[in-house]
Amino acid sequence: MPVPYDKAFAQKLLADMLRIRRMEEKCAELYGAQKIRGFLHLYIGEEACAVGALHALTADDNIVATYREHGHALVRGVSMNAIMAEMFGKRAGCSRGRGGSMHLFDAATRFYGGNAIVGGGLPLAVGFALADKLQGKQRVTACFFGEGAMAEGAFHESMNLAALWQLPVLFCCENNLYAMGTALARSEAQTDLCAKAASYAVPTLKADGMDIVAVHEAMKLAARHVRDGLGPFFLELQTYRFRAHSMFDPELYRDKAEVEQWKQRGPLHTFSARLKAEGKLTEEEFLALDAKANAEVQAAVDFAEAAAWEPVADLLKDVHTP
Amino acid sequence: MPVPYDKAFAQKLLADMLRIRRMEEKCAELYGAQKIRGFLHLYIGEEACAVGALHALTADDNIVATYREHGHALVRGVSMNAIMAEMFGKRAGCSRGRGGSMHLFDAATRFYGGNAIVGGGLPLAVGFALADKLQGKQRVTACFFGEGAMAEGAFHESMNLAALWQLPVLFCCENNLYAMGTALARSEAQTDLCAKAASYAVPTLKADGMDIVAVHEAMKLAARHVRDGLGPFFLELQTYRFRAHSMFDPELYRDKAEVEQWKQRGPLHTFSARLKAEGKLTEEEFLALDAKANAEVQAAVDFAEAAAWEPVADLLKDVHTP
Amino acid sequence: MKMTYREAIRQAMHEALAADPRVFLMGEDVGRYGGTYACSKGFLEEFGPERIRDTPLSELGFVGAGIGAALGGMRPIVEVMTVNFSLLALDQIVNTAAALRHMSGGQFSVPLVLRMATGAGRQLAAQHSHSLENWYAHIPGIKVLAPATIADARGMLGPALADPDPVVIFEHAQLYNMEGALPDDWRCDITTAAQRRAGTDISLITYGGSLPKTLAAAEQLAAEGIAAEVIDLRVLRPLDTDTIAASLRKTHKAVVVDEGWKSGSLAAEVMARIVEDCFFDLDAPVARVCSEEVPIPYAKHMEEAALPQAPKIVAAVMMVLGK
Amino acid sequence: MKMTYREAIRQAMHEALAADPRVFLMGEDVGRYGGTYACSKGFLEEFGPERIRDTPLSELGFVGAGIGAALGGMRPIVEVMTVNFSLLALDQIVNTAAALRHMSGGQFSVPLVLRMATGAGRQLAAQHSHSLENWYAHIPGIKVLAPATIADARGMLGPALADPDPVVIFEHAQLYNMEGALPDDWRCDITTAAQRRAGTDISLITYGGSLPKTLAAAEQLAAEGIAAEVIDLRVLRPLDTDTIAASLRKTHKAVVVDEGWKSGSLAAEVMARIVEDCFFDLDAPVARVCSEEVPIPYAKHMEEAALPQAPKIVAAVMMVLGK
Ligand SMILES: Cc1ncc(C[n+]2csc(CCOP(=O)(O)OP(=O)(O)O)c2C)c(N)n1
Ligand SMILES: Cc1ncc(C[n+]2csc(CCOP(=O)(O)OP(=O)(O)O)c2C)c(N)n1
Ligand SMILES: [Mg+2]
Ligand SMILES: [Mg+2]
Repeated sequence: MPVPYDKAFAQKLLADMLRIRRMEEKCAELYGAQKIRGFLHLYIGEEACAVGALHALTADDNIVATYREHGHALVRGVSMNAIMAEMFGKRAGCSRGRGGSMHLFDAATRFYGGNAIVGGGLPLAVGFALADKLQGKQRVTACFFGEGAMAEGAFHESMNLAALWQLPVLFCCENNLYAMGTALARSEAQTDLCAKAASYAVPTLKADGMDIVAVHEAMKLAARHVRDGLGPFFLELQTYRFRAHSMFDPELYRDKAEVEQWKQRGPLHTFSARLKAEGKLTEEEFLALDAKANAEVQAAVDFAEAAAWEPVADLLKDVHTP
Repeated sequence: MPVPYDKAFAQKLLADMLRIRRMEEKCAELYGAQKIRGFLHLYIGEEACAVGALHALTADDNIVATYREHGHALVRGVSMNAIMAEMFGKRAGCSRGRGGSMHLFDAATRFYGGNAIVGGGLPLAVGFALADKLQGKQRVTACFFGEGAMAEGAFHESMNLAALWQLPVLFCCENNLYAMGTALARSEAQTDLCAKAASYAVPTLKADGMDIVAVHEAMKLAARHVRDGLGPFFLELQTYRFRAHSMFDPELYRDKAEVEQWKQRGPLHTFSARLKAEGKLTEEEFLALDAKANAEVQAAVDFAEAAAWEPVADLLKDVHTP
Repeated sequence: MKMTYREAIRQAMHEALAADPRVFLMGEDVGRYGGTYACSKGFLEEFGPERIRDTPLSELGFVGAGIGAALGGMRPIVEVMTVNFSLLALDQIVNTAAALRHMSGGQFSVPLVLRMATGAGRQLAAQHSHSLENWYAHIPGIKVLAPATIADARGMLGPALADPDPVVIFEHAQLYNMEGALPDDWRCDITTAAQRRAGTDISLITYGGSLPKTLAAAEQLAAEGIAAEVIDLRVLRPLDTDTIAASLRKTHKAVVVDEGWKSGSLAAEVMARIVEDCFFDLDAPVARVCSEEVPIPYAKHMEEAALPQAPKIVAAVMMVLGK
Repeated sequence: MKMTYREAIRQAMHEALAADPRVFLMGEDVGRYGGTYACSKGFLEEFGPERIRDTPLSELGFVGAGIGAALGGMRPIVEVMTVNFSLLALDQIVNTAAALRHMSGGQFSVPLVLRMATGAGRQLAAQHSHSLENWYAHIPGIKVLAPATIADARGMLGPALADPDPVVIFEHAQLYNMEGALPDDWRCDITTAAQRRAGTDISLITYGGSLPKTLAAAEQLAAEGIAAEVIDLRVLRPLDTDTIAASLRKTHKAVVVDEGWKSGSLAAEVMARIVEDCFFDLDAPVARVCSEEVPIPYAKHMEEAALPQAPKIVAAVMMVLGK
């Protein structure tokens, strides 16, 4: 199937995936250099999910994500400068350095985190949707979470509430087959996640999370359903993380060969190959996009480096609303 | 369908239902007289469930129940004296007066409560079954809970663990259509509870909880499955409570007519009518069973009345194992 | 006007629901059942099922949904039937409601009001008799209230809803039937402790369900010529240390009464504050009357023995006074 | 023999698993991943997946399953990755594990060991940096341990498993890499506090991850001629008040150091015990150094400012000593 987008949009999707990839590669490097600390969960390999999905939403929609959310924040429109500064712990960070990698937040783009308790974002998303329903707003709340979260009670309670009250929540499961070192089959009795979700009387759809076109089309469909007031929707994106769970993970639980196999399906090179084959991208254009991404990354690092630390005297600020 | 049991067993089932009924009627009276305090959740109307189900188990099986567990305790073999004394708060009570109506426990009959947090017994049941599996024991752990509990995260996590690890748990849902004042359709997006349970890849069965034969046969089948090492099983018993949720409930949420309709299907009179029609019970026999039940109740009340209070000096006893 | 504590709570909610369309009430059996403690009886008929929202048994889920709804522009009152069941929702309260503003660098406030019944005394046994106020009072980012009078039951909800941050209100289950006069000036702050009885010989510091017991003890002490001052903390987080200190500077002695289990109790925190702020004002060690360290037993005499009671308070005062 | 705290934990678990077939380890990523903190690396291969049991993300479920398994004749070690996630399991811990023996009238004991990492200091921000030891220390029916040395990391698990009742072990996340000598006599009780440094001028009372900071402060104080005694509580419930009191009777002054947030901290409880038991021995108000009342921030300098540190301890000592 040819890519059903014009050149400009197709290249936009590719560019966003590149921006995430280059940003995170740099983050990994900066982690080694101890510029970034704490937990750092890279999204490398999964870029098609956030990019394909978020481009199917409008600026007025709500986004709730996890600790593996750099990509989502960036595509949503949080500036790379603010993200990088956050990871550096600087005051110019999108959470003023209070949150770090796991807690990116941005009111302007309705980006509600950055939630580091697995499953913790789901009840929140239900609440956003409830508020919208009560206020008669036609907004979608998209909630991203990993397949590991589906074993948590929070998933169950949230799905049921959303379905029972027919709330406009788009549950978007990024199934990368592992929760830290725990493979899906060792965490779920029912490994068909859509079958599991369907038991809440919610419509479901699976899509190939390595294929940005599949993701984007599925997400458009899901978002339309939710926006039309037809109740919640469950979308499973089948994907894979190429890197370790976090920077502490020795990756004892999976074969290098398995990782290599998935890398063959890497969203960046498969999509750019497709675009090239269809005449929607030249090698020069690709290199230009990549250079632009790298330049953005370098600028963000420079920005973060130069940014000021918050004074210690402000420690107790924002525990409460002034 | 004729009752597939010989006269002795059929009458035993009837007798046990009568014992529960008479005991609980007396409890309601004693609550009015302030002999019993705290919460008192009557099982009246649901007797076929506990009696039919527990007679399908062996003495070596484990039972985990809820706060609506007087009937289960009694049929399991806890003496009515000990139950009544418990409700009086006396030292001779099956939980030494520490537990009351909601916390009947009995080590001798492997009766593990008496759990007053909705859904709280389910993880416990999973643990018993895990211990049995690890120790190579062919035991069934039967866990009773209401349909309201199925909305709790604890239900979800427990079903998944039991199914994932193929543990010998018999999940027995007593679906009496209400959780306090909340009707099933206002608590579950999916009101077909078996469909819900099936999403954990667990076999399921529904039975008419007002028909003791249906309950007993279904439970035998379920118990056999679990005992044979085929993993967990989910059994739904469709029933109804004739009384208020607890002694504080003004019952604003349901029609008197609905209650009256269900009473037509009351397990005591329908089963005794059937037995009479089949020549397995005479009116005299019924009256004798009833008289026996009433005598047992009276003896239990006398026992509880006469029993001693635990001395206050023992207050701190059994916080820890000596 | 005479009314019950329950009725005061009900009126406060009614006023809020009538005044502000952003306010809604959500929780188990708040609607058709009329509220476990009948605090919302008749609301469903008046405000409809969207605003008086019965929830399934899903404490974690609906408390989290309350947080999300608060972020989304509403002013939810979430009723967690009792503190006992709130254990299931603590993650959302601690890790989201309380932390969100800070961890987002001040971008989001969570104007959520959580109400729950607390405490023992009704023979509900170990799983239904918790007093975990001090757990909540430990969490930065939330405020914790304990109305112990008709006026506070009536008055605290308004400022709690007006507060841009999460507020937890503990209603002691034994107080719902308490009857008393609602003063004309029931409007109140949610920042200060209150002197409920003036005295010069010793300060009795308490809150919530223990206030009536403490006042009873003060009455008995008065009969023996001992003038006890009674301080009702009212606000458990942040603690109004000034009011405590002012009392101590007058009496130089104190007994703290708290239904929480002794170890790790809020009483300990009050004692620590006294040591920090008024050590040199003290004429005697501060004592505390708390629950015994035992899961609350069902039997009436045992439950009574486990909880703070007026005679125990009187005895503690006598001990502190060396009598 | 020199080893890390992590290795000491590992050896203790290894010994238990090898010695008793009833012992098994269960938790998120204890098996194939090797343990989040690598405390069970290699165990899966050695003991197999039945006894080294990876669980799904279901804290409430698998903690409850651990309780059931304990009742069913096993001796489970349940690892809840960190105290932060244990919030999801508190209901099972409080309402079942801790209460069951009492509410069944003494029929059932729950021989469960719960291990979890605790504490901040690694820039993990608000949701991953809790120190809720005092919440646990508030619950009758459980015992709470905080190994702060290599010896205790090695020695506490044995008696915890031998205990017929639930025992919660807090391992401070910043200690896992700590290296030190394992003494020959690493076997220990789980009932007493320990003097980690003798001194006569002031008692510094602490536990867990704050012990190294407190010892560092004592070292600095020594350089200024102040002899601080350092008491490691070790057992947070029940508190060994005797050891605290013995120290106070010698030094007459104390500073309590506790990574918990100040209000409602374990430090407050220690202060209350001192007031109750040693008031007349005190020469000065007891002070405490706790975490600031703020969700722990990510940025390193802010996190450091939020937590107890040796200079703050030294400053508190100086204040108490009036210097
Ligand atoms: C409640 C809770 N338990 C445990 C953890 C530790 N933890 C962080 S990420 C993770 C795995 C989550 O897997 P999944 O949901 O599949 O998301 P992924 O990391 O694969 O994107 C675990 C166990 C946590 N953060 N929260
Ligand atoms: C976690 C929790 N939340 C709320 C309650 C209060 N409560 C007690 S029973 C009950 C209804 C339970 O309904 P169901 O599970 O259907 O059992 P039934 O009472 O109908 O037998 C509720 C809400 C509780 N005990 N535990
Ligand atoms: Mg995953
Ligand atoms: Mg029910």
